Amino acid sequence: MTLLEVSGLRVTYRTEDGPVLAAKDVSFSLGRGEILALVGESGCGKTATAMAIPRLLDDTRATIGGSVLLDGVELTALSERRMRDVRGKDISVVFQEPMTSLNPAFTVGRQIGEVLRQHTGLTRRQVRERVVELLDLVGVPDARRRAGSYPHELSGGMRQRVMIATAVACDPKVLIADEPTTALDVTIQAGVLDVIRDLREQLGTAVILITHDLGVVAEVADRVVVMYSGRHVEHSPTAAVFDRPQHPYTIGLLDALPARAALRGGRRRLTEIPGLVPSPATDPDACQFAPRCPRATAECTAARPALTGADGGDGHLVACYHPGPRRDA
Amino acid sequence: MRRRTYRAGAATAAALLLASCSTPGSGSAPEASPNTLVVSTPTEPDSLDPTLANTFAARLVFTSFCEKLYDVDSDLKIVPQLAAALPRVSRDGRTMDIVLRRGVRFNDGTPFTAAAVKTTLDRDLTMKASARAGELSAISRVEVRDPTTVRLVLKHPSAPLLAQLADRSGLIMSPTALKRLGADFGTAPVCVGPFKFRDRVSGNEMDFVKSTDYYDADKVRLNGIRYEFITNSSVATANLESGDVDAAEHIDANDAITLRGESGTRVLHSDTIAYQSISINVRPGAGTALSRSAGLRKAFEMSIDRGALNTSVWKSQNVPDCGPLPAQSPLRVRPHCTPYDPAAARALVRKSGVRSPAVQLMVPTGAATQREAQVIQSMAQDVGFKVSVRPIDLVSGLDLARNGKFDAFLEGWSGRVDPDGDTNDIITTGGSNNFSGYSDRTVDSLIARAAATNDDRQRSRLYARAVRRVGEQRPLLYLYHNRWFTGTSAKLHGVVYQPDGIPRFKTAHLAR
Amino acid sequence: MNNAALENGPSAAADPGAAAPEPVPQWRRTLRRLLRRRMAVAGAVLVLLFLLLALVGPLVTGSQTRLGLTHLLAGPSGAHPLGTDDLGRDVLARITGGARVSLLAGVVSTALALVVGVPLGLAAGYYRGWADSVLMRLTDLVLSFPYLVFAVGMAAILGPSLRNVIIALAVAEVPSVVRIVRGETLVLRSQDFVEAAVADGARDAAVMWREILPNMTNTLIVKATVAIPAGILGEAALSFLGLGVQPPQASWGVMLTSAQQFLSQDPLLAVFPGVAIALTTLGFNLLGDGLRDVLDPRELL
Amino acid sequence: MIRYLLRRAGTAVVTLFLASIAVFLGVRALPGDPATVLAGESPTPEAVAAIRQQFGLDQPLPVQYLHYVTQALEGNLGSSTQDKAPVTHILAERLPVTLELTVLAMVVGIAVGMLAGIVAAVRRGTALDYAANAFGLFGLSIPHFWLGLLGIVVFSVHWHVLPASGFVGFADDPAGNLERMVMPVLVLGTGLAAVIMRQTRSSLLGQLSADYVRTARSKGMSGLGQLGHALRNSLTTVTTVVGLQLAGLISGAVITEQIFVIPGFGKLIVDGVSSRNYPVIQGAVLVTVTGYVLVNLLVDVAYAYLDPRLRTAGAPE
Repeated sequence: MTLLEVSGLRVTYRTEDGPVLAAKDVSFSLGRGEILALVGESGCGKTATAMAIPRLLDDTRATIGGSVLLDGVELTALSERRMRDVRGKDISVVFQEPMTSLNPAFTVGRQIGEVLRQHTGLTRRQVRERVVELLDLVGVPDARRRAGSYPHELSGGMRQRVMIATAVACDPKVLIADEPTTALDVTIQAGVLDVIRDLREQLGTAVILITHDLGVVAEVADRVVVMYSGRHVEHSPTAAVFDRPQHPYTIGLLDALPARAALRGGRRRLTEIPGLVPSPATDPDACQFAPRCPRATAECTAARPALTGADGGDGHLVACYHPGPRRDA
Repeated sequence: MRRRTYRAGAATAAALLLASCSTPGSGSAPEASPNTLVVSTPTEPDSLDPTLANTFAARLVFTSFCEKLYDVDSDLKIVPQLAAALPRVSRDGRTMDIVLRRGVRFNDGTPFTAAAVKTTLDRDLTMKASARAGELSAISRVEVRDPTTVRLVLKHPSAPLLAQLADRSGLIMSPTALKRLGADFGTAPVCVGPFKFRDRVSGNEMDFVKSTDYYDADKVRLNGIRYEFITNSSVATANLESGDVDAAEHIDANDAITLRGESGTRVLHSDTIAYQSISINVRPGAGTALSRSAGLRKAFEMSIDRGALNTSVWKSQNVPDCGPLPAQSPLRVRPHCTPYDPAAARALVRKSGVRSPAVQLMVPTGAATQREAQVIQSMAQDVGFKVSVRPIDLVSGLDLARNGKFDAFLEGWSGRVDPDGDTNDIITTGGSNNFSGYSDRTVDSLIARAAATNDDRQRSRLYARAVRRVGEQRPLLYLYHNRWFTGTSAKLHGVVYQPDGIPRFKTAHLAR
Repeated sequence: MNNAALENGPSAAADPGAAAPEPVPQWRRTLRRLLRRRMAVAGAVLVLLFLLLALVGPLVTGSQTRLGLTHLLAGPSGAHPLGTDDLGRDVLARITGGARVSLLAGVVSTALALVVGVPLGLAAGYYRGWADSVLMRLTDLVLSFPYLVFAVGMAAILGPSLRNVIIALAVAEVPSVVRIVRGETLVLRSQDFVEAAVADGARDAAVMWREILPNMTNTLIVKATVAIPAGILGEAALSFLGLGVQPPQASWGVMLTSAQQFLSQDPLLAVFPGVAIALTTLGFNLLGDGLRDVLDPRELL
Repeated sequence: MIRYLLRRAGTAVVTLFLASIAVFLGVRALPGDPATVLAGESPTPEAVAAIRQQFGLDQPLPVQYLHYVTQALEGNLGSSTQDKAPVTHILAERLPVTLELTVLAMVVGIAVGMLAGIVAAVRRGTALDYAANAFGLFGLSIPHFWLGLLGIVVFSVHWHVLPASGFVGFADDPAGNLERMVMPVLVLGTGLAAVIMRQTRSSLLGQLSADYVRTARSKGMSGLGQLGHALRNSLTTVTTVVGLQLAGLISGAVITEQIFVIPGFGKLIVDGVSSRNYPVIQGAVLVTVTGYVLVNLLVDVAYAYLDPRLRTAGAPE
């Protein structure tokens, strides 16, 4: 049975200039120990979708629709009180900015211990020991001393490891990582990704990885969901999305990568996807990529394409009337 | 009027006027023992050492614990207190024999003798920074004729000396206490008096308790007196109404009127010897419009309606006058007053050739005086003067006045029993309180001759001529004599309120 | 593995919907956001009223100094809409006269404090080192002196007057101006554009004046909207203690002092000046809050 | 940490030293001096000179200053020119009065201010927030001496609930003391509470939207837990504001003492200036400055404790 079943997830924000639809009917599932990547440009709703699962959005302005089943439990129906028992225990989160995501006034050890005190009955001494273990687990050198230091005394990479240690402290079922490496130097990124992969191996923690970096996807993710303007446009195993991208938008994304362009030889200007991302306030019954899609036909603007199985099988789905690999020369 | 003591606070005008305020009256300071009179006075006395004391506030407190050789009655006549009778003065006026009361003891039980009087007077004459030396300057030496008679040998006949012995120079100190405390006598003073000093909390209050050694102890019906220092008259009135104090000395006119309307309180008043005046700088180099032209000074005086000033600012409580001597003074001759005549004043101003002559009226800070200054300002401006009011911190004002750095100064004098005290040193050349820098040989000689004779008829004629001359030259404009008020609780009886503005509580008692 | 062009998204072809508006000048945008804040508008109205009262008022109402010895402490009447004070003067005239005094006290003392405080703050923040610590000690010293004691002393030396009150208030305000400007300068000093100006060989004064100062105008504006009401309250307090304005000129503080003596006979006398002070300072505070929100770059939507 | 505090203590001493010079010279700049006051109603030049000599005022200024400082260091602040009582004794009597007023006002100010600030921030946009804001504006705009006046008119004149003035030692009559302290403390505390409320609200709002609070929420912390995180960080800005406000509190106390006739430091200094009582003015102002400097040191210590970045990365100067 799949660990996490998200179906028809809708997230709308109330703003002064009218409602903004951050996520529109997003559905996907996550198996135990599986790493799923949510990919898309900035503002495509990937973070909103992920954060809606543990309901970490701003309650005063965001409303969440659709269903989120975790091990058969419908999270959207839980009261805020009950939800608090899920956050940090069953679902935990690692944020993008390690510099500001830790409280500067408390020691690192105390902030990790906090989640343990919240959800487990461990004594103070046991919590201290567990914290040291966790720091070792995520690769923080000299863990016992580091536990007593303050966030500003650690490097960006170290802080992200502390965040991860905090997230996995209670051995959660799902870890949501919101662009965990974006704020780090390239050299440090690899280290953090290794940690996430090792955790999946050792603890069997399922991970939802939010990123706009296809390189990260290729390296760590098992499956991929490509999002465009709040909608999922393509689901596929990682390998399949790179070898046989079905949705024109996915194809456009991949073509824009300089490395791949070089593979195809010749010195040419990098291809780009023409046009602008549509305004999030609109949700027409049409394929919102149509205006920028080389394959757009009347069909595309008439009705929204449903998510259908692509030819490669094994769960490769695409929401397009003219899916398929690149046809042009 | 030199009520220096009442302007102690530069920032006055603080609290409010309460209609009626019967708050649960727990005593304001630590619970006073029963049958102890709680009296509020506006300012805190400086030192309680008779030789050094200067402030009027000290005189208010001395009456309770330190009696004098002589005192003043309600008609300003000098009556014996520690002396048995008025002094016998030799025909040439150069010796004065004082016979003392018998069987009197100081509050420390030691006997009150002629030797004690000599010790006190010698100390007043010789001690460094003594405030009494000037007042007793006529004495060349003090002799003890016998245990109850003191002879004062004078350098020259001096009529005002007797009045001085009815003031602070008459306070007699216990020699044993003097030997014990020396210069610190003021911290624990011992004299002859209905009450004796018990304790002093600086800035807050002073406690006195009934003295068993006092010769008139049977007339004293209070167990003690506590003086509390409440600068603001309105607050003192409030405390009186709330029962926190039994008497409030020297309250403002409008507070007195409020109290009259109250059932639980009574108001005693006394037309005192103090007067309010405007000193005008007439020094040659003063460079002000008023200093250059006697005509303008006359116009300035004629622009002031003393009656209207009295009604608007003082609720017609004071006694308008244009001379220094109080109404009760036996030596007083009614001075010729310049009438209030704005038309004539305007003519004089035009005649002076100075277009809207400028006058800067310097005023010590204080709500009542500020209002008074503004009324004078508006009256003078009606006749063509351009008056600016300059409020100033009292000590700075006196400093500027003494150095002649002023134009007009609204400042009076707390007054003295003997006319010499109201004239000498004020209108005589070089006097320390002669702010205007007025110097007139005739006036100087008149005052000197008046001080040197004991013939009252001749003294009053001499003072009258001096006052008339000052009235013509106008270095000083007299406005009114002050009526002072003491509010008391309705239960308080037997308080004697003399024209020297000092209420006596010797025979006071609180009805149950 | 780099993440190339994906991050900034395609540009070029114009999206049909959004016609690029021509750039709106900064101050008009600030004004529009300010107007959206109801409280700030209320504040602005109150301040305008106060300015009107101060500038035009005295011309409209009668003389604030003419005495009316016949009708003391009279209640509101036709001739005297707000009644008369303890010397029969028209209270309305004195309120308008007082407004002018308060305006002067508030604005001039703030201006003076800025004129003195800004250069000192710039110097302290820019040069740091011994200059900084000397200035800091001086500001500490002035801050540690209760400004009232300073005012009492000055009133004793020079005689109480509006000029002395303004000086005393300005001196009391300088330390906080110095501290704020210094704080901003320290931050701005380490910014790249300042380093660049220094690298270009610009003289220190030029760097401070043209590079650093313009970047703290918002903070200074907000500081001014706080300092002006503080100045108004300060003047009223000092006049209340008899250290302020010379009679017969009226100041709200002086009016309160004289009203105090007649509280039981005519309580209204104490109400009008108090209300005038409160409304004026409220106006500035509301305006100040609005400006602070609008000018604060980090202001959330 | 210790090095940081020692440096601050050093600056405090310098400030105190500068203050002693400033008040020493300032007082002598006043026209007239104790001698002119004490020489009484008809001062003769000799009497004035004698008094001046008695107080050592005739000596050159540096000599007087050195004498004053050496005496002061030995705890002898000279004696009042008015009633010859030792200044230390007078200050000892008056200090508890002003201390009680300012400390109570501070406690009320901080308690009410922070509570209102927290409620306004947590319940942003609700009626509570508007009420707290209204209170803040009220506190800032109403001149506190007028507030005192109105208080007296209402509570003393009409309802006779509270005494209008005067002061009673707490030891002597606790009920009477507190009864007389209610209004002055409220009058003085309101302004402080308003400023602290606004500061707490704005800094807390900033902190509540910080990332680490979102992290706390993601760890399953309750609203209260998240508030704890945010509050801890906003305390630093609040403490600095409290430090700054305390200087104003002392001046405010002077006015409040004047209204309610409380024989505290304010009245002592104001009366001292009018009677040119050099030793008392110098003593009182120095104690006030010491008080201010001590408070600032406390604020620095609190600052360093609250913000760990200071402890390791040097002073926030």
